[in-house]
Amino acid sequence: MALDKTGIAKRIAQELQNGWYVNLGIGIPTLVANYIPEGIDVEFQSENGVLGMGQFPLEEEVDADLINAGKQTITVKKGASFFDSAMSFAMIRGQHVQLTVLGAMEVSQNGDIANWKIPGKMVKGMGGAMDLVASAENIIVAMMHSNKAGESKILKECTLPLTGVGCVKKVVTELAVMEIKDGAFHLIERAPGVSVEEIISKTEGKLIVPDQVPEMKI
Amino acid sequence: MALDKTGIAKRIAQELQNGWYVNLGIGIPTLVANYIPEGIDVEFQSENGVLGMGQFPLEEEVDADLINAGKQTITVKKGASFFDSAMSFAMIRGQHVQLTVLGAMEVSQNGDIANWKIPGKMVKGMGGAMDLVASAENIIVAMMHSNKAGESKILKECTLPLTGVGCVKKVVTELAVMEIKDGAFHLIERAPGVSVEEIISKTEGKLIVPDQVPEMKI
Amino acid sequence: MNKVVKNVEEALIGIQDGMTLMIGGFGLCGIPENSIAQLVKLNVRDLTCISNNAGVDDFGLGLLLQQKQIKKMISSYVGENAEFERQMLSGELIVDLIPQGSLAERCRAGGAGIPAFFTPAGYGTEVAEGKEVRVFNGKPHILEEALTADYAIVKAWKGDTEGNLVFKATARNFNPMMAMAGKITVAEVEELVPAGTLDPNFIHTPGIFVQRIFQGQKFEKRIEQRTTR
Amino acid sequence: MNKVVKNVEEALIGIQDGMTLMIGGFGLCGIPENSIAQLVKLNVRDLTCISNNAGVDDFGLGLLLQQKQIKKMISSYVGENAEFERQMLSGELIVDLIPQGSLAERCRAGGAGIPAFFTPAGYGTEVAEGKEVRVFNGKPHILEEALTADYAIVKAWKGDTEGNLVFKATARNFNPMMAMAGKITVAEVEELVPAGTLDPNFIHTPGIFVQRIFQGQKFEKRIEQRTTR
Repeated sequence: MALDKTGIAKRIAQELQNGWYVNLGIGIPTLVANYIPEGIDVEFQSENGVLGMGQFPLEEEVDADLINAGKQTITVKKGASFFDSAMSFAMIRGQHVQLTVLGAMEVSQNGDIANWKIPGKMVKGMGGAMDLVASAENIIVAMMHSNKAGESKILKECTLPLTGVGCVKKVVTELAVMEIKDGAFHLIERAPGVSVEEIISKTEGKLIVPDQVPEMKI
Repeated sequence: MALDKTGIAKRIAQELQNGWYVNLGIGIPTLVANYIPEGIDVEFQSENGVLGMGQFPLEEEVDADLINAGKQTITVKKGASFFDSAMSFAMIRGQHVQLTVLGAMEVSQNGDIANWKIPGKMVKGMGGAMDLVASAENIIVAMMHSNKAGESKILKECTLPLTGVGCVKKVVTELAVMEIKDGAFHLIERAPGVSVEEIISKTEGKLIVPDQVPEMKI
Repeated sequence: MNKVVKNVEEALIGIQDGMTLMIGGFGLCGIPENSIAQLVKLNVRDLTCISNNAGVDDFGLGLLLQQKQIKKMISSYVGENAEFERQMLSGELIVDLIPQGSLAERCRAGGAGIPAFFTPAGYGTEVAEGKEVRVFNGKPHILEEALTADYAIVKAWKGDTEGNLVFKATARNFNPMMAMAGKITVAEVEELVPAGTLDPNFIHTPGIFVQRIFQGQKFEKRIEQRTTR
Repeated sequence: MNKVVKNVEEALIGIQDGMTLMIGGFGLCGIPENSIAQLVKLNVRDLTCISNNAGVDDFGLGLLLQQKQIKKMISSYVGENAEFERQMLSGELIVDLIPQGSLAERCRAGGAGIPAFFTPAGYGTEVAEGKEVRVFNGKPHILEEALTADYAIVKAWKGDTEGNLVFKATARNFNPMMAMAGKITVAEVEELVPAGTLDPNFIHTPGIFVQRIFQGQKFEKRIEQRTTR
């Protein structure tokens, strides 16, 4: 059965490694923080200027001066730090953040990502996404395999304006975990009960399928 | 009579304008801080990372962690701030410091300055001087008119490796105050009792001498 | 050096039609509320505003958009504002969208006398159009130029009479870099204290960058996404 | 994330002959004394040291020069050190002199993922030799590239177990930028405190930049120019 958003977040959380600083985008990526594996110590950075984000505040803890990049009120853990936007992106651009997880509207088989603009329609802007994807060593995209019209978002080439080129290393959808390398998606896991055939049929980009495709363990 | 170092510092202090942030180099320039005119409020920046320098400390106030760019122990005034070297030179390069006063080994008639190196002999390095001279809108050089061998240091062209090109606006020596513009030194004041002839004879660079050359008022 | 002005009216003297303004804040967090209200009152027009976001419809820079005072916005993210989207799609408003890190760094560069720098952000995207590309360490980068403004208007938590500023939590965001990049920098603060009150070790923005400072009359501090557990 | 190591021995594990090290401090102010002493003990050689100054004959980096452990110095000012001058003039030591502001900015750039930037400093001088010149706003600038190091070794006043650092007065100087630019950054601190002790609003160097932290055993804090009134 295809994963729900929580399932995608749980699967991505398995990628976390001890000692990593991690930037989580808005939406599904934010949920990853709820499923940090036992024994793994990571710190969350938010590009508006905080390191060491904690959980959401209790009602009485809410502070208008303390938000994340999604403009949600947050708290911080012991050992947190605040800094300005130039310092924040120095961390990101300088590759001090080991993992970036973000959503996407389209991903292509050479690792291009489009997630900021639909010409003539949606013009919200890229925020920090272009800096993040151009800089991070590890970028995992959390997304749905297809759009509402049923068209694949796992493509040969992106059709929307790009956010970054050749940067996505891994994609986790409701159906599959795929690595991107050598100009192709490599299927490495499928969602529990989802068939390889379904993934193939919903993937427009070049998909390399090994003999054995294990099910994700969520 | 030619000025002594104190006299040069006093004359330069007359150039200070209310509200200016000022960077003083090592040597004579440092003395300028002792002669701030009545009613003039200036702040001193030192490029190692302090704004709002005060006087030298009392013996019991000495703090190894609090020095100026000449490595001398200092104190700070109320409203001072400390910052790192990148921020310090952001202030300087960004022209937030209104006046730089520094010494020189040679100055040329187009405003070039040499003060950091004597090839094969003195190789101390430029420190912050190259950033300061390349950036400051107002640069006043405090120097002696001639070297120990009696040769003019107010030149057509510098002979030593340059610190900066076309940047010096004003020179104050023991003999004269000169403005540099249009490729020439313009004599605007002479030291008390010093003749225009003496200044002319000791100036190798092109010197424009007006009909009247008032004496400095120290 | 005393930088104190009496009030927001005095703080914004000299702002005219057609000027370029930097406005601090991220979303509605750390924005100079009192100054924005005064800009609405002054009704200065044809402004170019450099600000990470454009506020919401009825708060922050949205207030200037409502009055059509803004000719051009230079921002990284402008969602959350329907009027903005309408003006942009209709062509009434010129919008220059910039990656957030490049925006921050371009402001800092403007204040720091660095006219241009290379960054990987935006390479291969429409942000890179017309910009020089150069490869460093095997990776393509684009050349981005510094930004400056006629006025930078920032909001701080505490400030002293010399213009030294301290920010609180994530309300710091773009304020320090913009403070560096204004020809005239105006700081509105929640609390104005005498020089010597703030610890010189812990000043976020040294007073050298601030020309005018005043204590804001009222801070609503609206929250965009009140999220609790 | 716990960054604490037991002592200076553990902190400098992995430093080898031929490596590039950044060493914080300005003159003898804010230098990592304990680490420098350990480098002498380790007797690693052929080092490239990036440091604003080269210490004095018998303190700071002068100790490494005495033992001829340094192959190349990248600095802005190297007076106050006769052995340095001797080695440089004799050609034993390679010296790359850089304007102080460019040195600071190049370290910051190295840490911030900015491979190169334009600065006016050094234009028309021998510093500009071989460097690209470009005019911005009518003023010529030169292109300077980022600096990074295998290890950056910095000294802070206080630090916590997460690697967050706070510096005192002008002992801050180059330490924060160098902390950003090290592949591995080692911080020696006067006082090591538990996470949560330092105010998150007033951290100079966030712990993300620091891989190893320890409390230095002894700080002599020698003064170069004791000047009193």
